[in-house]
Amino acid sequence: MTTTRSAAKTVHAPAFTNGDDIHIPLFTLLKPDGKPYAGGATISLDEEKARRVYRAMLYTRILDERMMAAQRQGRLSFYMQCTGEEAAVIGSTAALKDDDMILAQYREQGALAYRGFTTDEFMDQLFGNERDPAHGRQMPIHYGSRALHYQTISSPLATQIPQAVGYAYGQKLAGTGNCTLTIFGEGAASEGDFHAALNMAAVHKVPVIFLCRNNGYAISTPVAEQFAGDGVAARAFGYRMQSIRVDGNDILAVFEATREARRLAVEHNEPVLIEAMTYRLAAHSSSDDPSGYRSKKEEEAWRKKDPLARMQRWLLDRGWWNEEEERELTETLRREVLETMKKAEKRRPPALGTLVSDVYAETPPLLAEQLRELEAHIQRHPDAYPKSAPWLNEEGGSAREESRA
Amino acid sequence: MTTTRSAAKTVHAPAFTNGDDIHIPLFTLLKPDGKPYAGGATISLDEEKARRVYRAMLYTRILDERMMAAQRQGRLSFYMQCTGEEAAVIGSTAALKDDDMILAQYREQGALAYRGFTTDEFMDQLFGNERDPAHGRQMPIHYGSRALHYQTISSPLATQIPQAVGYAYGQKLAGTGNCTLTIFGEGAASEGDFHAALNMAAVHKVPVIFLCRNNGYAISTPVAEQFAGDGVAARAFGYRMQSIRVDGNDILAVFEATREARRLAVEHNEPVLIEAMTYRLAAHSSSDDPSGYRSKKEEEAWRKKDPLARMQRWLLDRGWWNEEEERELTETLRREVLETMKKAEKRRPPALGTLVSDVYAETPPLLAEQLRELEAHIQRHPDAYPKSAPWLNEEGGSAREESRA
Amino acid sequence: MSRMNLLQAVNNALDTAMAADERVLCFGEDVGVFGGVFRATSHLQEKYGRERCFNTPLVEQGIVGFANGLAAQGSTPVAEIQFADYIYPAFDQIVNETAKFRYRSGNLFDVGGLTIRAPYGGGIAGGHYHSQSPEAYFAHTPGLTVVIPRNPHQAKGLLLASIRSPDPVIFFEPKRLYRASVGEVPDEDYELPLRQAEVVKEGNDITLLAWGAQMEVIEQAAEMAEQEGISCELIDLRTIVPWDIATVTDSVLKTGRLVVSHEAPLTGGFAAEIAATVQSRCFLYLESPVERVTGLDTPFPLTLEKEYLPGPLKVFDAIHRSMNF
Amino acid sequence: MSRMNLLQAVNNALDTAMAADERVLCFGEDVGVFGGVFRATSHLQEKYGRERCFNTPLVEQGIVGFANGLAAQGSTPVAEIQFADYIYPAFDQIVNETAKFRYRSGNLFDVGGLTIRAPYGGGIAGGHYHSQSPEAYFAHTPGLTVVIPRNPHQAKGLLLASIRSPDPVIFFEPKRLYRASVGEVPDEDYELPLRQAEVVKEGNDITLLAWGAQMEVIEQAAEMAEQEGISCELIDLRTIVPWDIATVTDSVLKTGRLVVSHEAPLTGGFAAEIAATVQSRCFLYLESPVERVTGLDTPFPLTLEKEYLPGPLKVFDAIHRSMNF
Ligand SMILES: Cc1ncc(C[n+]2csc(CCOP(=O)(O)OP(=O)(O)O)c2C)c(N)n1
Ligand SMILES: Cc1ncc(C[n+]2csc(CCOP(=O)(O)OP(=O)(O)O)c2C)c(N)n1
Ligand SMILES: [Mg+2]
Ligand SMILES: [Mg+2]
Repeated sequence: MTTTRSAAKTVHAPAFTNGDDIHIPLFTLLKPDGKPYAGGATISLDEEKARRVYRAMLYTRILDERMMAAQRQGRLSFYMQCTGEEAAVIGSTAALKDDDMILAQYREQGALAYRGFTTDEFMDQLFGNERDPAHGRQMPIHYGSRALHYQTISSPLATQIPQAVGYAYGQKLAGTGNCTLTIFGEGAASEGDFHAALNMAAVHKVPVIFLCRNNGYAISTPVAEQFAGDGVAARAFGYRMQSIRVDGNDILAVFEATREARRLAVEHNEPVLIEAMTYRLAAHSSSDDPSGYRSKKEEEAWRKKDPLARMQRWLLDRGWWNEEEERELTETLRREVLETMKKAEKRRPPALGTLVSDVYAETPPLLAEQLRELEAHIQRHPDAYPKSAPWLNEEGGSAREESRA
Repeated sequence: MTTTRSAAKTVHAPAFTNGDDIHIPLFTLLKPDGKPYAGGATISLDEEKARRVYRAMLYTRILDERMMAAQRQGRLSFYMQCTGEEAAVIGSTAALKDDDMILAQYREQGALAYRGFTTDEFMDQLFGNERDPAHGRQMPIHYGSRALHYQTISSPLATQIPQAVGYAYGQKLAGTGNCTLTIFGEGAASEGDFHAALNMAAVHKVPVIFLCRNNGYAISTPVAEQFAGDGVAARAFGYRMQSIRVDGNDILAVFEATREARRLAVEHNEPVLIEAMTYRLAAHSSSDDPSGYRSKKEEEAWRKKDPLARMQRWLLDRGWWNEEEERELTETLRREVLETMKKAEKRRPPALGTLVSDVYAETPPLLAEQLRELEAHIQRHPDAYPKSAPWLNEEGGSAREESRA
Repeated sequence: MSRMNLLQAVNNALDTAMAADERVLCFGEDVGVFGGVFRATSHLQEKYGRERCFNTPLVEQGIVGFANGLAAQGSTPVAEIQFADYIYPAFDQIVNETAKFRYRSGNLFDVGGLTIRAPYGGGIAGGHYHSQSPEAYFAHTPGLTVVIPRNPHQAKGLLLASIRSPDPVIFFEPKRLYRASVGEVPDEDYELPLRQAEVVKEGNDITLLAWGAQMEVIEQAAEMAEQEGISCELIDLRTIVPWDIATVTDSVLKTGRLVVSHEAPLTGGFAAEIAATVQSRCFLYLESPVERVTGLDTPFPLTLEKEYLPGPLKVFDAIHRSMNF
Repeated sequence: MSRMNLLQAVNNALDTAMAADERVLCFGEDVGVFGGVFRATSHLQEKYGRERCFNTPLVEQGIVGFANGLAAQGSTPVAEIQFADYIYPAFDQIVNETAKFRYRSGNLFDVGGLTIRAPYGGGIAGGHYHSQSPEAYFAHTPGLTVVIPRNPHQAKGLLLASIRSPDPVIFFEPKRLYRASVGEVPDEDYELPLRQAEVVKEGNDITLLAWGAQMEVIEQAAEMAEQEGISCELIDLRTIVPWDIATVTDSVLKTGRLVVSHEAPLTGGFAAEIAATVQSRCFLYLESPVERVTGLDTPFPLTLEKEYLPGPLKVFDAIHRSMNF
């Protein structure tokens, strides 16, 4: 029985090492000016997919701008931007099959945009109205889509990482040739669940891709106070897991790395850790003001590395995109987002019955009773409950929800 | 802002690595036959300390044999042996200052033996009698000693690892030049608390030594099902932490490695991870039977690497020990353990009041009331409570405990 | 019918579930080759292979996180936590994830397939960390179902029902009864209803309510009381949440008296919920206050375990208090 | 005296504690330079240096584990958990370690110096994961003290008392009041007693009991009731455990009626413990059942938050139910 691979080699002086001699290079294909590096790997992103990717990136950028503005106008309670990280999120998603499962953190709306989440779907969730499939139960940006193989976001950090391992284990047994991608921040990677997940994935050999968006900050906490190690990629050695560090603002590098990771995962059941080096260009969320903890100068430096601009230049160079298309699409999307938002914010709130449905597959008597009492209470004080009272009588109370179930 | 050390170096092809090219050597000084390797590091263990170490190793071995026998005879409810791992535990403890703090897992009674925990103290805890400072509240082997700077054992695995980091942080601020040693199994290193602890220690630069006893098993689970990586030492790279792998059955290697680790910790506030390669020669605990999950052959192979025998040969060779001393000490210790046990098992159980003291610094009224009701209840049914009823009247009920407080 | 102990009944239920549905998987610390430290998963790896019954690394938060993901994927994971005392590292995965999975997604995703098994409870000289009864923590968490069997017949029928329930279930097994409780168990596949309390014995003067290993205790107390002519109605709650209020209140409306007993500490234990509900729903019918006979408000002790535990005599005393109020 | 909001009072208490004793340390996610996402630790790093006020990596189990160790060493850590909803990854460190540290060692070691602060509660459009009130989980854990202030004056006095208490304290701050609750706060160092409820207003007909942000709610309900001539006695529990049973039962013995309100779900919430205890100790004096006005047995919702929450009108209705029973 050997308990380690390298225990055989012995030394007779106490030599400590902290791994400083291990160097993890940064994989990149596109220069900041959008030109590919000479002698780089073959680029397998074809025109159709490239346009789909770019469209999703642009969509995400526009959505984020509009919705942050809406939040500032007080129309929306909360928002989080993907800005600056579109390549990491969308490039990796594009390298998957569309029915591979994604378990993301919260800043990955680009993945949904790429897969075809409609503006209506975004808006209904953001406004928590009666068309939101989750019935306005969660804060804005907690999207989910069964049809698009994207698990509903949950706020507690890192919980999705071991879940992704379990999901992928199920996929492996099912034998459909699918894999799971889980995306998380470098801050979330400090949680115990991260360690649990990577270790289990390596031991049980599951087709999972761990994509860490190392964007420099966890809210206000810079990476230097998050870990002392060489980023997150270096942790893979501890689990004997394949890993790679990529320029997260380089759409081609992210795409190629994830493509290869997917091959390792699906063909060899090798879990893979990808660390995408990027930057959160916006505030952490609409509740945050980064001026308290980082400099404009630093932000500016990263703004120059904008992944969207870089991809655009590459596309333009190839003749796969032109300025006219850019203008038109930008305008169309802006209008679409704005108009859809206007409709969504006016839609009714979810029916009262949705307060208690889905807690269990079948609502227990006590909870049903709580709903009935609540209805009676609201009927006694209709003015105090403008969101639910108006619909109660009209629709026969909880009947409205029950008819859904 | 750079978010990693090595991000500067770039490559243009997706190169994955799992760290297989990193080799962690095994540090060893003593050959299995007790002869030092030629050209090995200087041995700094002097005669006095060497004898103290060996005495503690022998004591631990004898204690374990006797107590396991007692458990088999039904005199003790539960027991866990250190057998096979005495060098890892005692060698590391010996390299500390005696007032450095130790937070151990449960299989480290050797550390206490080395520091001078008396046989009475061992027995009073094992039998949970009225002299046990923890009042028979915990299962056997959950020792603790304030005087000997050894935190009371708690069964939940790995919880002590981040605690050790906090303890060491406090030591650093206090500036006494002390450090903290935390010892745990390779199984416990899978817990989230391990990751939390190593990361925090590296970020906050605290004088803590993490000593992992990699003894091949976590109960029945072999290391191959515990992790896929190169042991536990390899994880240190992910935190940029100094680490070393030592032959855990080689007292000199463990001692020298820990000595150097302590220097790094105390002089440079560098946390260190030591992986001691060893083997749990006995069953996991008195409740376990390893024949269900490992072979006699494997056990035999490791029995030949017995750390006690190896140290003994080295001592004999140096003339620091002789067979006569061995015989005498063995006999003395056996007798001491046996006689002390006989006294301890006859001692009274803890006073009833100890059931409720120490939950809070000052017992809240409701809890005091619960004790009074319990006393009244026991007085109504004295025959049903042979452990507490006899003393209740004699000693004025809870007064006995209150007078302690 | 076969005679078996509670542990064998659990094993039999797992075997039955795995044989009936290949999506059922069993895993946890030491559950593979070894069959679990108590041997609840004995021979399952042999029979169903390493892919369906396996050891996990030693990390409860990972086990439950993994199980949540597997359940979301459509598998039917039965995860073992070696002792209920060690379920807390997984508390976040259970309380923030498992419990809210369906609700937060509007039923787009659910982990209804998940069952978490864990031996729980005292009486085996286990001290703080091998004796706890943490059911009340989970009972305060909407979305969870908590089930506790009292004997081998229940263990099999309730575990099978739990595994197949469309909701995630935490299944606590009274480890003190693993070998001590022996009885006839049908060989075939059967389920006992969740969310239903069982009236184990009818009576008129007082209702005694408990679950799991504590059922034996109230049965013994009832015997003592019957000798004094006090007729006891005995109820086994079986499902702690969502609990069967109607069966309990119906009984109390009849008897006018209630004693609830559990091993967990008094303050915030599930008996509090029962007492609060019963005083509200049976106010005019209660002849005396609802009595709670529970562990003390302390960690679980060792040497004085018997003193700590709510044994038959303590329940008997409570019956007296209730009858003579 | 200075006029400040609850957040400033917390900050002031931390400042006071750190100035008075150099063993006091404040840390957690984003508490360093940034001063915490709510700014409860603003300027503390500037004033006391990076060694005494600092960011931690994002790992709650590590934060509390580290804090346990620091407290055992003799320091006085005040650890922040960014939201009470994220305290669960630390549940094991709190429930199995913090709570049992002194007991299991027979007072050889203790973590009495530890205080864990966390913003809690709803009313800020936070949905499932920024609104929870988890006090009942901890209230079922002997060894823990749980304290909740209702206004700036209390926040400072109770937090200082918590930091200096010989027992570990979980201090939940009602985040809805962080800026909304403003009042006069003494500039000097002072402590308010732990384990003591406060009778905020005397009354004769009915007792209303709550804590934290819910105090405002019962006050509003009381005003409505008073307009109908119902005289309400208002009690702020302040320390959830160990709780002040005597103050509560004294009041109920006088009024004969009790309404308890909290935001957490009904089942297994701390109101259950209060109702269970009161029905037992005031049985013959109760004119009507103890009423519980609480959150629903669901995860915390978003759009229909108002419908979920136990607002003044719900308490008012409960007062009516109780008076007209
Ligand atoms: C368990 C948990 N702890 C704390 C938080 C609060 N929180 C939300 S986001 C965040 C920072 C996350 O940083 P990172 O993982 O790097 O992701 P990024 O925001 O940079 O994309 C924190 C601390 C949370 N949501 N969950
Ligand atoms: C949190 C937790 N989970 C599970 C257990 C049960 N348990 C006790 S010892 C053990 C194995 C530990 O193995 P390892 O850390 O390698 O230490 P060793 O026994 O080999 O010294 C397990 C699973 C526990 N005590 N705590
Ligand atoms: Mg980040
Ligand atoms: Mg081991």
